[in-house]
Amino acid sequence: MSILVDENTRLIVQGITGREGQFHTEQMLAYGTNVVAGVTPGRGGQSVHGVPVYNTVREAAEQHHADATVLFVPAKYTFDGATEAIDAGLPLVITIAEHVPVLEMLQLYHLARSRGVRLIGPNSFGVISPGKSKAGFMAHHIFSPGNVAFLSRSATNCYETVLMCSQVGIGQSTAVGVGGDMIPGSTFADLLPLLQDDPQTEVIVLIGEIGGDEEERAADCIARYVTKPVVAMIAGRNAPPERTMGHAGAIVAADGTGSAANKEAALQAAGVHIAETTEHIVEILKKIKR
Amino acid sequence: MSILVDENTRLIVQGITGREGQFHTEQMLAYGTNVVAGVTPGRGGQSVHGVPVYNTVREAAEQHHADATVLFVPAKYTFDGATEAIDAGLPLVITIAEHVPVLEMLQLYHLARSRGVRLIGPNSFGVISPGKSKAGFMAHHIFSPGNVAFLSRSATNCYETVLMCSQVGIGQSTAVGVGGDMIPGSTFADLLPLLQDDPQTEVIVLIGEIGGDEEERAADCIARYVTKPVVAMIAGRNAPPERTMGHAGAIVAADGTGSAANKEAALQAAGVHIAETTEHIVEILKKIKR
Amino acid sequence: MLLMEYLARDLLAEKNIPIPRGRVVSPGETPDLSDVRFPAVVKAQVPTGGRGKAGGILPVMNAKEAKAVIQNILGMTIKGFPVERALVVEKINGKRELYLAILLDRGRKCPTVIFSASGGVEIEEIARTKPDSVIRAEIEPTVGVREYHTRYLLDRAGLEETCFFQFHEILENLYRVFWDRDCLLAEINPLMIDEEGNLIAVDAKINVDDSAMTIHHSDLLELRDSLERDERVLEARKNKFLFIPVAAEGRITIMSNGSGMLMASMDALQQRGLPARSVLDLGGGATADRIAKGIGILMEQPGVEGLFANIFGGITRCDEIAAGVKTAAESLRDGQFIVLRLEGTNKPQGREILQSVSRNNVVLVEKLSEAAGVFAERMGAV
Amino acid sequence: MLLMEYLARDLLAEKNIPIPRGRVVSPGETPDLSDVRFPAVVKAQVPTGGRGKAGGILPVMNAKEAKAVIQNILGMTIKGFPVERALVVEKINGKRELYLAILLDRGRKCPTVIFSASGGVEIEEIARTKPDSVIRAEIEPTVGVREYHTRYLLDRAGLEETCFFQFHEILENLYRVFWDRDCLLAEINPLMIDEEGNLIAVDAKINVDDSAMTIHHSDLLELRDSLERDERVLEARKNKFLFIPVAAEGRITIMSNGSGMLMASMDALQQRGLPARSVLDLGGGATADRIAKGIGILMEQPGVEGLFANIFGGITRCDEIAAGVKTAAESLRDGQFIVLRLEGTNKPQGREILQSVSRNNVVLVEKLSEAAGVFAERMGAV
Repeated sequence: MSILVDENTRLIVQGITGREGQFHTEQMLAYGTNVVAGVTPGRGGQSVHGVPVYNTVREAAEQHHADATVLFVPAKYTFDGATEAIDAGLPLVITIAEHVPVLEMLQLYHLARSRGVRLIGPNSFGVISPGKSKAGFMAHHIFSPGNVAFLSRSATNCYETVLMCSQVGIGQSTAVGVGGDMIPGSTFADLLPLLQDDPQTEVIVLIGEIGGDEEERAADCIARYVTKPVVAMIAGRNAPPERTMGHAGAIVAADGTGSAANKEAALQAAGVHIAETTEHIVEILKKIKR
Repeated sequence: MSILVDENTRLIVQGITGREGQFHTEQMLAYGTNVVAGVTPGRGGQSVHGVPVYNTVREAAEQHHADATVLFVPAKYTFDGATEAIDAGLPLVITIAEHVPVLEMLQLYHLARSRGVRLIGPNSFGVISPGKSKAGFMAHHIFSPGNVAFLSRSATNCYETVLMCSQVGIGQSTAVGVGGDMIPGSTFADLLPLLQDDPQTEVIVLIGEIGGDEEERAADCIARYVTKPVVAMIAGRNAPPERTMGHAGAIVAADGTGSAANKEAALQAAGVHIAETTEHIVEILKKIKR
Repeated sequence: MLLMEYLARDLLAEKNIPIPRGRVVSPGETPDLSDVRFPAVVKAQVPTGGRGKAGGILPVMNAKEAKAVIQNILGMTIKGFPVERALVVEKINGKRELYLAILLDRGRKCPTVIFSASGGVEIEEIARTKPDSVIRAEIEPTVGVREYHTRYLLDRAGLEETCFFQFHEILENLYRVFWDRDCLLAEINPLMIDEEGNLIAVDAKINVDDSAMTIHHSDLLELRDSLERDERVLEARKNKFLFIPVAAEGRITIMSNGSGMLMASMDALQQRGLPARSVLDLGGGATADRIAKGIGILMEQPGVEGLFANIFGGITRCDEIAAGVKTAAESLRDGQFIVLRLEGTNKPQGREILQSVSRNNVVLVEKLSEAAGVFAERMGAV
Repeated sequence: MLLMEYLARDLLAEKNIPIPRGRVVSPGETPDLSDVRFPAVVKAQVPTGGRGKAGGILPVMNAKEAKAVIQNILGMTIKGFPVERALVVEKINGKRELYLAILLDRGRKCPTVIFSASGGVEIEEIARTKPDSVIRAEIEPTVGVREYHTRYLLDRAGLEETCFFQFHEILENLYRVFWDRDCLLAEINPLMIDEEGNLIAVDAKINVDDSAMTIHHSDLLELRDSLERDERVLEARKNKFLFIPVAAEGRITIMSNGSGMLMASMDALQQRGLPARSVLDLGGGATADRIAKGIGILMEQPGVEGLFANIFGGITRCDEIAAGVKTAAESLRDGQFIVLRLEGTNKPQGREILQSVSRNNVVLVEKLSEAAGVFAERMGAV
């Protein structure tokens, strides 16, 4: 099993003719991903590493029965690219770019939900199910197949942990970059039930950050639905405090929401193992696996 | 059982201080409906037939743990009233008024869905579960408790049929006025699965009309999910043909969608009993019940 | 309401969609054609299709010729509609005729674009014989028209590089017409590619949602009433009823408080060989005086003998109906009669009122089939 | 970007929200106060809170007094920020101070109104001690602000009949500021009810989403850069990096290609008693020359001894990083060093490039804990 992507995934790459699109299409193909088509407006008819390019997502999707897309397009085209993909009926849309305007993501978040589309990102490394398929730009050589699932707001911390895991023989079922933005297309709480139901996944690692309440909501979800062991780390204890949200920010954060301490307490109360560093995550995983 | 409303429903009446609101609140109370609160902006603190009135739906809902609302407000206030109710978190919103602008209904349709709200109407008599509760303006004395469920685009044709049924001892589980407008908040296909799952309902009656494709979609839904017997009537065989949708109308209706013949054929193919008149519905029901 | 061409043009122009230059001329008016370019076309403005075949669209070479043709066209009657306005527009020499419409898609609950690279009067035929040449694209109402819609439409139609930005702007603006004006349909046919490669909306058909018009577009509402020639429709509208003429040969009329029952009543009487002259939908919650008024509108039509008033009161109350029927019955012509079926809210109060109806021209029945019997008997139908 | 009061005022005025009349004065400028009504208030414009307590807000009775106070305030430094502008506004005599803000609610994924009938500088204290006095209402983004929001807010605050329509208009317009200007926060505090019963936005705080600013609001983008006084921030921005000053006493700096790893690196070194002077986020996909530039920005700071470059390449490639580090290493001051941790995409190519680094000031490590050890050893930390 694994979640979101696997060997059967038929992937479209939007922005396939760009610098990053070309490079990572090659990488994804090398990893074994079934990249069935690419899209770049005005480049229909060309091909990139043997992958046919179309002018529109709908045509690419219809011609190749695609069921997922990854957007290698700049932030300013993410809204258009994602709405096009949602409108074309693709059930999984993965956005990579950082600096997507927050209110555009807000609209995409609700649109995806109302259409029953799973939206991942933005500001995400994508999704990888090691040994099967990857849709994104993660350095795949550090991954190895196994039973630990990763959901991470940070790409780099996830890589860090995954590398150490692979080095000690702890493989991964699926790793999802939920992305570091204020409004992620899918949150920890959205994805946790999928992992709970995934037979391959035995342990779940959450890599969170200060700010927002995704970790608090994840804790709530774990307490209710998740019986598999969960390990979590919250980055940013020593980051300078955010002082840009005025009195309103202080009012809504009056209950402590958003701080590392609050997140860790909420997760701990839900039975989650709290790690202080990425190395600590690996130590805990070793104990659990033993 | 029954669906949508029953003896436990805690109902709000929006527009309770208006002519229709007052009259039908009295009627609903007389029928045994648990009308817990009313809403009319600027009339908070008053009461109507002993029901306390609030300025906002949210306050009424919070104070009385309401779980449904019926809007006795004019068409021009339906959009505001319905969004207020959806925003207040009420899971069932019933709109009565006719002549609600179609594009406003379009927005409400999608909003309700994205919020997980069941929206009934507009241009609907409401919902009645005979002997338990009613939320709407239907003449309740013609109804009697039983096992036949009604979904009707037309109020009057539904009454007609229900009256004849009650006279021959065929009672009703729930009757829902899905409403006669171009964009109903809930369609036949949305409600059929509820009836299929309702233990009290044994037979389902659909009263449709020419135009649109709700009956065709209902046929599709019935073929897939509904095992209970269904009887349907399509009103309007002899209505003058609609000639207002230009070439586009002809193009989209090129497959026959919207005509009485097409609807009947689709339903028949799904195993539905087709009635030609309301009296014919009753005859078929008698045979089924025998 | 379906807007005639000259009004539909105005709505397009309001949102900056290019249309041919032209002028509207009414009877008696001395047409000022100084800003019309020739050759031009004179087009009869009537609320029906097929005016070309009826001789209502004629080419003219100059102003003098135009004036003669205008006079001629303004004297015509097309499919029963007297021509009250003529539109003179410059003739567009096109390289290609496209078809572009935005329609309310009832099934999918969203606006949908319908596009074809083969527009013009034969579009329905083309859609039938070559369905693949008609391209559809849904518009997500919370997002609106985006460039990918245009790309998909042009790409699929094989017009990929044809005036992309012009087309996109027209699509965006047509969507603004559709949305801002609460349309059920906004259709441009043909959307012409002229000799310079520019797009221009040569003819248009727009249907505005009447409910929305009442609430949001008072300008169109006034227009609608100023254009309506049927006094009965206007009178009904004033009373918030819907009056629909049906069969010119009909000797009966039907009134009900909801379109479903109205349709069912029509069906039942039609089966007995009794087509309705016209029908009237009271809508919900009519009061006695308005009901009497509604009956008057139906029964004043010459040659109408009977009225079937089929009422099942929900929000409409039987006592109000009964009082209205009682009043109306006083004014019936000799030989006219009302068959009344009364059920629902406040039925006992209604029946009590009816007991005091003095003249013997109101027949009370209990159900639809019984009503049909009364009509068959009185009028010698099947 | 958090806008200072005088800019936030402009955005409110742009959407017709009433604000006190006033003028902005810069150093050296001869202030024209002819359209300022007195008594007035002179307010220092600094990108920080607490300026009242710091003496940055002073009342003045007339133009003469105002000019003297302006001179005085323009010479001040508040919490390290030199006052570059003074705002002179008419003093509003209010009957009551309200608090009104629209905030991006990250959890619920919608804009949320925060309202209190007790506004003013003590609002946070009030929120803490009387949480019920702070009222929240979500706004459905596809629908926007409706009258029921206003009704709920005023009703719950016990202000039901207080200037309903004025308040509603301000709420609608504040939402337009929030939405049209891509805000994370649009806050009016106090929203004053003046002696005539009119509402006026006496002070405002607006935070605009930087990502949206870059794409949609070039006017604000230019403004942001014109206001920034930290050359390093500007230089980093030019290269699309994010430079954040952290601890003035820090002797090391940190660079990474993602905020998560940056934070983890800070945490790890902080635990060893090594706070960072400043940190730099390369973002994704940086090229060699830009990377060298980024290292320069960090290392040119006086007193900085070491850089921890913690890179885990995904979309950022290790060969680009290595080439950048190699270039930057040439320009380091004596005694300065770089601890480089290099993983991910194209790692072998990166390591190959590093083998040719000539000077001995680049230490290659394999993991975070090892890096911390190198710093501890070299800098004598815990």
